Amino acid sequence: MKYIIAIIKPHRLEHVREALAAIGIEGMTVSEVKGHGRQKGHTEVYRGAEYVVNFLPKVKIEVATTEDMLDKALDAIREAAQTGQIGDGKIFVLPIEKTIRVRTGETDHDAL
Amino acid sequence: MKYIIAIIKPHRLEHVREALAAIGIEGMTVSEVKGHGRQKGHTEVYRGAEYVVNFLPKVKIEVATTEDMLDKALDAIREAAQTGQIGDGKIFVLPIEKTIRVRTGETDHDAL
Amino acid sequence: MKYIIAIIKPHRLEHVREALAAIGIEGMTVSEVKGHGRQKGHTEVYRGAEYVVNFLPKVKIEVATTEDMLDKALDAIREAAQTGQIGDGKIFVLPIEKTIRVRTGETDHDAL
Amino acid sequence: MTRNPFRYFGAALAATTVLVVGSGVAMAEEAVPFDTQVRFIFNTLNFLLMGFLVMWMAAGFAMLEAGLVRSKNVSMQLTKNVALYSIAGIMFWLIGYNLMYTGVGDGYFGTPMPVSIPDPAAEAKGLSAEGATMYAAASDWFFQMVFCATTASIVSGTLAERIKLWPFLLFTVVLTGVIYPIVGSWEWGGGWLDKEYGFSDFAGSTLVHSTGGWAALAGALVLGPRLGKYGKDGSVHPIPGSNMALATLGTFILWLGWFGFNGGSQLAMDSAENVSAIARIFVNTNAAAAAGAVTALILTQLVYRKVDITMVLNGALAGLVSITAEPLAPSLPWAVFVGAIGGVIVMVVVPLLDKLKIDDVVGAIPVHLIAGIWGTMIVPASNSGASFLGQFVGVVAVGVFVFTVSLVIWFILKATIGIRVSEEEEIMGLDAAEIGVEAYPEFGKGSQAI
Amino acid sequence: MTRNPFRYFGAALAATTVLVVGSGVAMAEEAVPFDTQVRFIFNTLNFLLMGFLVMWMAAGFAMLEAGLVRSKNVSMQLTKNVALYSIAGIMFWLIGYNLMYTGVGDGYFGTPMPVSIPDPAAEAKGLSAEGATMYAAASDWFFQMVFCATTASIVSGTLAERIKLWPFLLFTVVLTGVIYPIVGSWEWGGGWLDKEYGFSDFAGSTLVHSTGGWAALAGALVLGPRLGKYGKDGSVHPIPGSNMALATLGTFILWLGWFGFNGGSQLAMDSAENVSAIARIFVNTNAAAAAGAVTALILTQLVYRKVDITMVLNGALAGLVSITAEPLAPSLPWAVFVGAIGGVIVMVVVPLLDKLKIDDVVGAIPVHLIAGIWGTMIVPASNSGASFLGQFVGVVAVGVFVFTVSLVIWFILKATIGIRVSEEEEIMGLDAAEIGVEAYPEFGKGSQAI
Amino acid sequence: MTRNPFRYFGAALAATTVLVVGSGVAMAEEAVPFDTQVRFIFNTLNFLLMGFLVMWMAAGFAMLEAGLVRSKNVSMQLTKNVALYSIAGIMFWLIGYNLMYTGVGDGYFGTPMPVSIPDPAAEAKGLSAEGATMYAAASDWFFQMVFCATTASIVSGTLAERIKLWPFLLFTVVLTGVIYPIVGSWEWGGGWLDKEYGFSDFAGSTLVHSTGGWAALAGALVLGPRLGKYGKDGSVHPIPGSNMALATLGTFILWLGWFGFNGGSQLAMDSAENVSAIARIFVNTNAAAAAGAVTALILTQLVYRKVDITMVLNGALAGLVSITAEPLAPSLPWAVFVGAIGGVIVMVVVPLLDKLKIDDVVGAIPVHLIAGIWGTMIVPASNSGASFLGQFVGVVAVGVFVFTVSLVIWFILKATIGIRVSEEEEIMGLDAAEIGVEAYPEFGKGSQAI
Ligand SMILES: Nc1ncnc2c1ncn2[C@@H]1O[C@H](COP(=O)(O)OP(=O)(O)O)[C@@H](O)[C@H]1O
Ligand SMILES: Nc1ncnc2c1ncn2[C@@H]1O[C@H](COP(=O)(O)OP(=O)(O)O)[C@@H](O)[C@H]1O
Ligand SMILES: Nc1ncnc2c1ncn2[C@@H]1O[C@H](COP(=O)(O)OP(=O)(O)O)[C@@H](O)[C@H]1O
Repeated sequence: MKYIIAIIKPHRLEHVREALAAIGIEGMTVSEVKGHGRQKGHTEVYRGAEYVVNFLPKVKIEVATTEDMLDKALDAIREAAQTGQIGDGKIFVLPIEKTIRVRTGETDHDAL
Repeated sequence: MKYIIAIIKPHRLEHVREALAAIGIEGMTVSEVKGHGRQKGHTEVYRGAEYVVNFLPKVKIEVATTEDMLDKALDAIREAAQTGQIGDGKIFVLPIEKTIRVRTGETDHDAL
Repeated sequence: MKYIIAIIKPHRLEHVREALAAIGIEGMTVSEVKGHGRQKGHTEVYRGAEYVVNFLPKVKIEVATTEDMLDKALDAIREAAQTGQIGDGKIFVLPIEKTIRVRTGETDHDAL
Repeated sequence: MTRNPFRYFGAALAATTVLVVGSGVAMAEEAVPFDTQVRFIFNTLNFLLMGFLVMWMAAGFAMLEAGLVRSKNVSMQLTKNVALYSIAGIMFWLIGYNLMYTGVGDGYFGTPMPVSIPDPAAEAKGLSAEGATMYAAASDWFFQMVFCATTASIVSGTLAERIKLWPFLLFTVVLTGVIYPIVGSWEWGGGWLDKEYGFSDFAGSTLVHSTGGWAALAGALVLGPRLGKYGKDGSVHPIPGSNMALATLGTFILWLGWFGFNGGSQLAMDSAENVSAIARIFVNTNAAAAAGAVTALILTQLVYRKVDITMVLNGALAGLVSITAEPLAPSLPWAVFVGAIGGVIVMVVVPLLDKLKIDDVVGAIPVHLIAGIWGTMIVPASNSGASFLGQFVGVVAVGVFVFTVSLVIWFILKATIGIRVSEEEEIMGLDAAEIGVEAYPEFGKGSQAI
Repeated sequence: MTRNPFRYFGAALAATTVLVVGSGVAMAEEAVPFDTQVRFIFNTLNFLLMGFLVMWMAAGFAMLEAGLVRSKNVSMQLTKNVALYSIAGIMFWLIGYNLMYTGVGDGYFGTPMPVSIPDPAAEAKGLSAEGATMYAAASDWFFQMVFCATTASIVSGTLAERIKLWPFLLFTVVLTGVIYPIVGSWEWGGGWLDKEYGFSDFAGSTLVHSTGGWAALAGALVLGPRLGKYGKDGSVHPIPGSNMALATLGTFILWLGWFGFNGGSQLAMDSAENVSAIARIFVNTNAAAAAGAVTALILTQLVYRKVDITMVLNGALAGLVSITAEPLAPSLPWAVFVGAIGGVIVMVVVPLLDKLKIDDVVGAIPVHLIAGIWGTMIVPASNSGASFLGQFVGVVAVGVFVFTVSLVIWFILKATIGIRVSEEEEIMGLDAAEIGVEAYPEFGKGSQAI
Repeated sequence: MTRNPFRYFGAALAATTVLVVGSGVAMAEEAVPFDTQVRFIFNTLNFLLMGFLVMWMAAGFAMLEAGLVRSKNVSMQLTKNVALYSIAGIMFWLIGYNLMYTGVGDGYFGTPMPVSIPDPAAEAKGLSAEGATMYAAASDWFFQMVFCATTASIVSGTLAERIKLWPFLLFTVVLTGVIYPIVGSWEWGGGWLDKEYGFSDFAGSTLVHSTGGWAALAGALVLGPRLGKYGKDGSVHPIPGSNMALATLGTFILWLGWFGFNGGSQLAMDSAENVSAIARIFVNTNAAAAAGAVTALILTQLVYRKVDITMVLNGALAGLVSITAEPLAPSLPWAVFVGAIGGVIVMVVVPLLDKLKIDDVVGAIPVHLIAGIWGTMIVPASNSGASFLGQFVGVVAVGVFVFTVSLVIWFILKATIGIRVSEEEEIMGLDAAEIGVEAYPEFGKGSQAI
């Protein structure tokens, strides 16, 4: 099983959710994060003094998935999240050693 | 060392913290997340128009632990988080390659 | 590729960002989290009744990096985040199997 | 209808003519002397001015309560406050006012029937008649109505975060249409408490605040505490309010409104003595509030080593409630003393209620009920017209009546439609369960926060 | 300048002397009788008192709108509200007031020129002259100005979350300096609508509220809906407001201010009849608001199974707008009825606009435009001085004029400097795009939230 | 005590009788002529009405400051504002008022002793005596007290986010009990500044606003800037305020309250001239605020390419402070000019203070101190009764006195109990360190946010 961590632009979340649903993936966990990277922060003025906003709002999506679904999932996310503009984000895939469903105690494949 | 990521219902957090403390695990990091899965979101009406709330509030608990404590920790979390209702959440176990305590620079086992 | 997860004190974030920038690492994702560990929460009184604040505000930094940069990155984070006081936090290193840049579809090394 | 600078000019001239002519020959019998009109204007203005300040207290309660509940219950709390003010306005028209004031004699209640507002021209003309009231009936109704609404506001805070909307509103219907008017008739309506016991409650420490407080206490007992507030071991788990800025704003609004509440209760502003009395009431009211706040400030620092802002806010309000039974007679230092004890009451009663496992979310019971009793009982110390016995009878009578009737109504509501949301709904929050509109959807656990 | 307790003593004495002497021999020609002065004081006080209540409505609109937009657009909404109130104050001085009131005759507009405020001593002295106005000119200007500002406030809510700041402010300049004054001149300025049709609009259901509403509607059509509000399939995607506590606070402020809005529109308080009328207006105003709120409360529960607090707030406001055309004549039950229909209007029109894909962020069109029309058309039912035809002509004339002119101006603005932010800016939020100061930087997606 | 519609009827009749009879034979010596009473009522009403508007400014400062600090310091800021208003109320009773107004002669201060409020009946009766003051003493005290509280409010904003609670409150005790009353005695108490220099400060640009500003400046210098505000390289790191909705609400409250602040400072409303003056003051006050806001709006756009809402709010307030020294004499365009310069001052002084590393969290120094000086110095341009020299002496005298005394007190506090929280506490936030109640526990870093 794989753990997909995708950092995307906030307004693409709905697209990504739909794209994943389209290939049968419903389960996911999302959170508000701040990103820093190539996409530069902007300079603001507050009460006459400048400051740089270094971190931009992003959304992090976490999806645990089986190996066989992995590539489909990655493609779905990438396509749905892409705007072509800098700052579109990254997708990381990490290995999962074990998965458990809290409600039933089922593990791994059955737990999703 | 293993990295446990548990997605649970928010009001179970206190139980889980106590359950982990009972087996000697104090260290953990938690955050607010939103979950999507089998548990369906609800339909709301705002100013006469319906909308679906797709993502439900969940809490994510992250615990780094040693191999020997892993199963105990998983059981503790699962039991404490379980309500038996849909949406109780998932537990994922990922491998950790290195752990460092920032304050002292100790690593791995000593870092916890 | 490695996935660094660092839990640090919130007011050290700016130092860490600068330290990473100094060694050429710009990309990172951060989020607000709550931590529990050796550093004890404090007891508060609200309307005449005591309660314990168990979870303290921390910041989580996530950095995907190449193997060759790993040690430098870990050192940079550790040094910048360290105050020497209890509760300085932890750094965890997890393996990454794949990295994708959403905008271009580039993978792994090129995706950073 | 024109509204330009010259429109009024004509009217003014015309009126002047009437008055001038009126003091002449032909129309002499009709014309109301200008001095009489001035007195009528001042008294009516007093009711309108002080009345809108008291109306504004509805916003104060709304903000205070919205600030002291958790964010998942804020929309509900706001809805209840808008609704209860609206309901009070309707019920006090439909039956409340006349139940309180018409045909009470020296008895126990008046005649429940709708109020009708006289035609201004007729009312003005009637001023020359003997025994004419010297203020506009509409202004009196308005002033009395906002007091009725205040009573209902008190209840809503105590029962927050677990009561269902509609049973609460049904209770409000009864409270504003029946319970408060009946209690009010005993004293302000000239009923038995006034006639037989010389009970003295200038602006309503007992009639308004304790009445609200007793109804709230009855509700809290029937409803039970919020989930998780009290541990099985007797431990108390505080549930911090979500927004101290709103709570403070609410308190400032109430403080401001209280000048109208107490000052307007002089009921007349048409003589130097009356307006001087109103001014003195303003000063005493402010002094008591300040003393209550400072007392709670110092005591929380001494006892808890930190200043609890919610207790300071409660302290100010308890000071205000304490002085409400007699804001005119006290000297300034006495007003400070009366208010300061209000602050002490908050410090003592808030933890006491927790020991009794009575869950009062915003502290309405110490602030309105207990400080209301204190304020009423201490009246004889500054006002020789009041007696300790009379005050005691009033406090007890109101307590027994309001508490009993409220208890019965809460039980009936519980037994029929139920008064408490399900455990699941309580955890999820009343906003999602009953209102469907989150107060802060983009913050914290809000549905738009991603 | 001294201000101690004895300072005034001298002045008072002096004044007394003048008056006493004035009624004597030598100065007889100069002295203004005290009764005349009292009338002048009451009328001026009416404008000042009611005026500051209406001024306070500016804060009400600001809070209501800040609560009903998303957090990323809150600073913008606040900025617009502070700015529009300021601009109204300047434009209504520069040209608006005189365009509305000076030299209208029975025509279509007056003379656009700056207002100048008379010297108090001269004005007071002039009171003895025949035909003197019986209130301070400055107080009248103040009272009229805050009405002008209200009109502008209405527009800002509808167009929220997508309009650029400066085009909005330019429109405000025209609205407060030209459009509103012209419409006002027709009726309150004594122009054709007043003279020829006996149009009756006591406090401005049409002249203020519908005017604002028509301007908002024109803007909404030219501007288009917010991104993502309407799906291509005709679906409606609600965009929840960020802060219900602010929205409720804003509504309470407006409710309070409305006593000044309607009560002050009696324009005089110098007789028993006038103040009695004001009192009656207070009661009717409150009744209509309460009825609007309760109606929306009940209807949302019945129709949607949950109570939508934003609709309840809109319901109260629609009740207020409905009664504004005639708050004096109705009996209390009739006021309840008029207000309740306001609540129904909100329930019907809010979803209707969505069907028409007209994106009205805060519900200003149902509340101000449609309820304003309703309130105006129903006047003849309680006020026999008004005719159905006259009301109809007024409603249509105002509608055609304001809507057309607004449309033209919005189009000109669109074609020249553009009125809408870019898609990217809309997604990012107007605060980041144009204000540069986030409303809540530490919460949600705020830049300081890490 | 009855309160029913018929209660007053009796009293009214009785009073009428007294008055009628009083103008007859037997009681002639006792009766106060009704006209005198009317004057007394109007003047007292002026103080009460305008006084409650100024009291409301306490809420305005609280909201403004709560909005401009970070969320971790909001409860502290709110606590300070409630506490300082309460303390001002107590200190101005205990010693302040008489220190300011009693026995000042043409000297430097009066007699510090508690105020006592006269009995209304006695005060009313005394009206027939020669030299009687023509307003209720209590109303005067109330009006003066809220001015004193305003002075203290100004200090709290500048020193936010790093000062300890108790030293701040101790300073407030001295400021409201001693410093402000002494300065006030020089001018409003009829002391040397008034007598010898004809200093003119209608409503307190210098006496209230600059006094607060100087005390704040001294505090800021002794206290030092917030951690992280200024880099070692001279860079400035802005620290955005947490809630622009509250800051805007606070500004609207202050704007509203200022009508009372300036209007009430006419000190009398008992003649056509006085009320006309009050009306003119309302108009000028509003114009200056509007001009200050619009100026800052335009300038921030031009200079920074975005409109900074905090500067617009500061601009409105600076406009208000600027016109406060002379809100009556200016023509409307002159009021606009005076206010607009207030807006310019904000634009210039805010960054200037940062260059000097003086950390003024809310901009109180530009708004209250510098605009206060500007407003005072420009008085002679519209009021020929004032001289440039007299104004200069007043500004300098107040500045030297308040700044020096404040500096000494701040140093004493620093040397004894310390005035600044530890670095650790400052990072953690003052709410956790000293109040123990978070303002927004469920949002952002709040302890209940999980
Ligand atoms: N090395 C990294 N580790 C973790 N997150 C990263 C890393 N690099 C970028 N990110 C995340 O991806 C987001 C987008 O990256 P950025 O370099 O700005 O643009 P792009 O995705 O177009 O290359 C960042 O805001 C950050 O949240
Ligand atoms: N594949 C997944 N990857 C990541 N998180 C998931 C996944 N599936 C579920 N979750 C998380 O677990 C929560 C509960 O899952 P759900 O399917 O609703 O119920 P259950 O846990 O009872 O199976 C979701 O809200 C989501 O946060
Ligand atoms: N086992 C763990 N798993 C995940 N996070 C941990 C773990 N232990 C500690 N943390 C995080 O690190 C933070 C600091 O840890 P703590 O034990 O308090 O101090 P120190 O870092 O000085 O050892 C905690 O607040 C928590 O967020």
